Amino acid sequence: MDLRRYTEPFFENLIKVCGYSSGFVVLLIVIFLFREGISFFNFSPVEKGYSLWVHSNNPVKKLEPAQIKDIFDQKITNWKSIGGKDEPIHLLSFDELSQAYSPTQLGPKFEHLPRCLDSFMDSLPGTIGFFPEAQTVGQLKTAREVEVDKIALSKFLTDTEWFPTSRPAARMGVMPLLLGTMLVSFFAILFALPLGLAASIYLAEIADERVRKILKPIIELLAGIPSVVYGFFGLVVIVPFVQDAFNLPVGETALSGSIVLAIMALPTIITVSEDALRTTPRSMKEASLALGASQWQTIRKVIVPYAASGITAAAILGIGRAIGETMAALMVTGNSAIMPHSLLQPVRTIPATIAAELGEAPYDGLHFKALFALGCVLFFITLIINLLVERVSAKR
Amino acid sequence: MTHLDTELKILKADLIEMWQLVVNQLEKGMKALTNFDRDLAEEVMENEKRVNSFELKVDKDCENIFALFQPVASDLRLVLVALKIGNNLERIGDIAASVADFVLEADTDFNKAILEHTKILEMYAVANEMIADALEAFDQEDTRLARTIFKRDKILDDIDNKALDRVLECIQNYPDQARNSLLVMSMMRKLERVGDQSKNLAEEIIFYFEAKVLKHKKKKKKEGDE
Amino acid sequence: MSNKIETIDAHLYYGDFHALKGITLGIKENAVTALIGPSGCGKTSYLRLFNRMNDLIPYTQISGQVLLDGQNIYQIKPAEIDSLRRNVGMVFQNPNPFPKSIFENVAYGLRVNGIKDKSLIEAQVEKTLQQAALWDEVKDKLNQSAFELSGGQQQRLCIARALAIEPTILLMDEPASALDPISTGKIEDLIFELKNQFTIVIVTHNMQQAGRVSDYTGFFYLGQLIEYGKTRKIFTNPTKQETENYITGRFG
Amino acid sequence: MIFPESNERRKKLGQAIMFGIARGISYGIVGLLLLILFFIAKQGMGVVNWQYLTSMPTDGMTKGGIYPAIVGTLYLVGGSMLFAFPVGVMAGIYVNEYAKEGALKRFVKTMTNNLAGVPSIIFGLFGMALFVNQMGFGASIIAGSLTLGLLALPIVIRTTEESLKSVDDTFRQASYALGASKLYTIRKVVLPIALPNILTGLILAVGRVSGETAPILFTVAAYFLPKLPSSIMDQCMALPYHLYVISTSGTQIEASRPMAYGTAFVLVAIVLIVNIIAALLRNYFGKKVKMN
Repeated sequence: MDLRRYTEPFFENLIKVCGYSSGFVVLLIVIFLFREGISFFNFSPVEKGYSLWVHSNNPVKKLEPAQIKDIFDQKITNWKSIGGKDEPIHLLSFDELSQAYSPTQLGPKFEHLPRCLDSFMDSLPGTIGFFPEAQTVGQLKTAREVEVDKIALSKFLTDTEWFPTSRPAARMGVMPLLLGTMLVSFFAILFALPLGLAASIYLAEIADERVRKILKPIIELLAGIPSVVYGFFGLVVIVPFVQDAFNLPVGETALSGSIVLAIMALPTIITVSEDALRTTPRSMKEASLALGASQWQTIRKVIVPYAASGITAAAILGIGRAIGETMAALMVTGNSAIMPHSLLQPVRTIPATIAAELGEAPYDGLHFKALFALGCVLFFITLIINLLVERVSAKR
Repeated sequence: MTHLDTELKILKADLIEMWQLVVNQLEKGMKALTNFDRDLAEEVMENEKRVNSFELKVDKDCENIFALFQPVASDLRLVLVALKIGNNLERIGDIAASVADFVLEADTDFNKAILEHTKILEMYAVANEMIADALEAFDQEDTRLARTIFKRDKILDDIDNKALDRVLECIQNYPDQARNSLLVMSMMRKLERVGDQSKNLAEEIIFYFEAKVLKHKKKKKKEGDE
Repeated sequence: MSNKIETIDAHLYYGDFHALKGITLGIKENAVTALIGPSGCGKTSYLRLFNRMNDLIPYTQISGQVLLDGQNIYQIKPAEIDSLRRNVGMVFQNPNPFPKSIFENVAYGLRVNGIKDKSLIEAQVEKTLQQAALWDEVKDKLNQSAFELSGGQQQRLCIARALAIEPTILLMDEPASALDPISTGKIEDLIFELKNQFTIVIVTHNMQQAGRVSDYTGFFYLGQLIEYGKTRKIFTNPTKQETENYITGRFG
Repeated sequence: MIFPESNERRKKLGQAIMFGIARGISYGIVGLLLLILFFIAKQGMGVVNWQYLTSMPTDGMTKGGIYPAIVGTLYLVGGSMLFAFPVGVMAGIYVNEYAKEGALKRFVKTMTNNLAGVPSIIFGLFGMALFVNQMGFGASIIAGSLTLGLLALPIVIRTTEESLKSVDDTFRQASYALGASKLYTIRKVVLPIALPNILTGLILAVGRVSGETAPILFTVAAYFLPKLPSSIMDQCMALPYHLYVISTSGTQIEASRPMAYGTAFVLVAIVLIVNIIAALLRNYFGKKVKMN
């Protein structure tokens, strides 16, 4: 009895601490996600340990990641187009350097590399070179290091290219992934909402109790199947089907993703909107019938409008699920991080990108951080959606 | 206008109609006495049935309003007052009828001198006026007028107190009118009661409009309480 | 006055539950008939016979006759049920306007029954809102949501909604039980006004209300009609002891 | 008022058509589900036998069994529940029994809802940042279990809360009236009544956790590991991840298809069994726990 004086407050405090656990976890998620995600914006997009060099007379002092990529892809071939002199750009590779200078000139451990670089730059002022920092730093006379812009948040959010591993400078724009996610999710809901609504109307208002008791658990079961199984099913059934139906080179497309995600969103939409439809007061239905309306007119004109906020919540919730869905999207959308133009083309969603690339990204590197930044974007989207759902369903 | 208002309006109208009938009865009785108009006296007797049925109607109205509408506050007081006023009016109606009955019992005309000497006509007039004023006070919501009724009852009492002596004097002076004199005496005893009934009416009217209970209070207080 | 509705030995079962045990009663035309009785006595079930609302509850069985203008409404074709319901307006316990504008609430019955003429609908909406003594309060905000009205206004809107399709009968299932006394008074006055044009049947467990608004009263108890008669009679001198006990509150 | 006669027919016809469509769609959706189940069952049934369930994968995962994946999933489910169940139940008790109505309770509930809505890949990222790197567990069973536990937490909290809410208040008042303390009342009166429903929620959480892939991608899952884990600091295989790798990134995707069907079938079977157990529990105790 006496012992309880000490144990009770202890357990009550423990319960209290656990009560805040969900809030605590959300906080932790935010902290860790954003700590990693934000540090991304302090990183240079140039590969770690490397620098870009140009002739010290070259007026171009700063380059953007996009420009660097274009230069090395030889889309930009003249300094003039990026604010320099009218001079062709010469890309100096390590191979070229080792052909122009003998191994003795370079030194056995490349200790004379700076001198060679300087003399090469003198002979060809339009040169741009990409070399490890360790062997060049502080010893160059003619060549000068180019400053490279860090990837700004606005750039990150609006850039339309996602080449996280391209050298010498990575391009990391969320746009293609974001649009891919939106495209797949939007069409998933476009497919799922009418079907789900029809099914929820059937279950809530039309089906008799016996039929409902059979159908409802089956539909709820649909929600329990792991997403990887849906992904697998999509891979072996829907992907070939889409490929054949539209005569495509590959079946892994946004459309396949939308179809699989639609199937996955159905149980959520059906369950939530059925609950919403069921909240319609019986007397309101009867009032409509008493005015001579048919059952269908009552459903269309009274019950559905009454449940509108619940149905909206169902749709938003469905979109949220689709946006956050990882495995199924990863397995059937084709994973091509380009700006989507059509439904019949491979796309890549944000969660799929994280899942596919995190394993390959070097720990704590630029790419690694970029994926956390992507995670932040995804977290924000789902947070907004969750708050929206709460807002919508609290109304009325 | 609510349903209850309609019902109350009907009740009030019934009551006023009954009241006017009773005033009318008294006036006709007085006329019958003065003119020794037996037909008129008969008419008063006949009309007494109407007064009685009016009382039943008012009672029924009140019962329905109580049962169906559960009146409160001034509505409640009106129904309560209507019940009692109906009752009082019925008694006044009875008095009017019995006065008429006494007129019919006389075999000869009433000698004018007797009527003068006993002051029965004065008494009759005051009583009539009290009932009529009470009606006006009720209809016009005039509680000041209602309060004047208490004073006037004293006039009736004074006349009534001297009635016995005066009737005796009449019998001595006009032995042939001895029977009529005694009838006049009986009438005066009845008319004195009209004063009491009028006081009750005044009390009910004041209760209705002011929600003040004046029953069983000292006379001074009733009159001064304005 | 003639009978607008008549039931002859009407029985109603919900599954095994015998809810109405042979009710024979005539409802007078253009008068207010109140049905009173304790909860579960069958008064609401009886009311719902008249527009076949009980059909909506599963496992319901009905026997006996329910005559509306002399026609047995349980022998009409299923297709005629909608038009039966058009002829019988209904107002419910809780104000239940549709999630639409004030105007659309009243216009609803017209629209679902195929009236498309805009000016006709507008005229009818105004007329019925006038009838329901609501027009002056809402004429400037017809397009606002009906939910923005007060409870009492909502209930009058529901009455207007029922009146819009011009029924001859108005069924009211405890129309004021969810309202404050002022709103209740307004609804009762409205019933008083409307009884010249409609045959009104009102279910209420508020006996005083039955007394105030009705011309005839039927007392139900345990699925049976114990007593029926003029309201004045029932409330001043009921014939049956059960009625006396109920209306005096000495019940059970 | 005159109502057009034609309207009646149109009403009836419209209703018949729309009801038909709604019924068709509903049966279609259910049919689709049954099709998925049937398809996976048909393809997987031939592969799954005792041998398949109890042997190591061989020949580049085109032959052999899925024994280590099953064991790994069992470890992960067990580990995650070991964390999520006590914490979640206590959090549920806090929300329903202790927290006072107001901003704080609303905040806790909002956070629980938000946590439930966080995509599973975010849990994966978070688990990697916190457990794998920050806390130095590396990719291990403990890191994976904790990550999955966090994912299951809101499910357990919500079920517990709902179950406690359905316990009639009179039980509590009766206990207080006898002088019992709050905690004693919860422990001896409220929890025993709510327990079946809480257990149902637990079982459904188990079903959910056993199928999750994204959170374990970087926290524990091993691509191929033909031995059983020897400690909680080891990596392990897991069924959903196994299905993912052999159906997408193996070297011989076509050859390992039968293995994939078998794995998918096992996963579906787990979900079915879990749902059936939950349904039986619900029926047995007669109260429904609301899940989503």
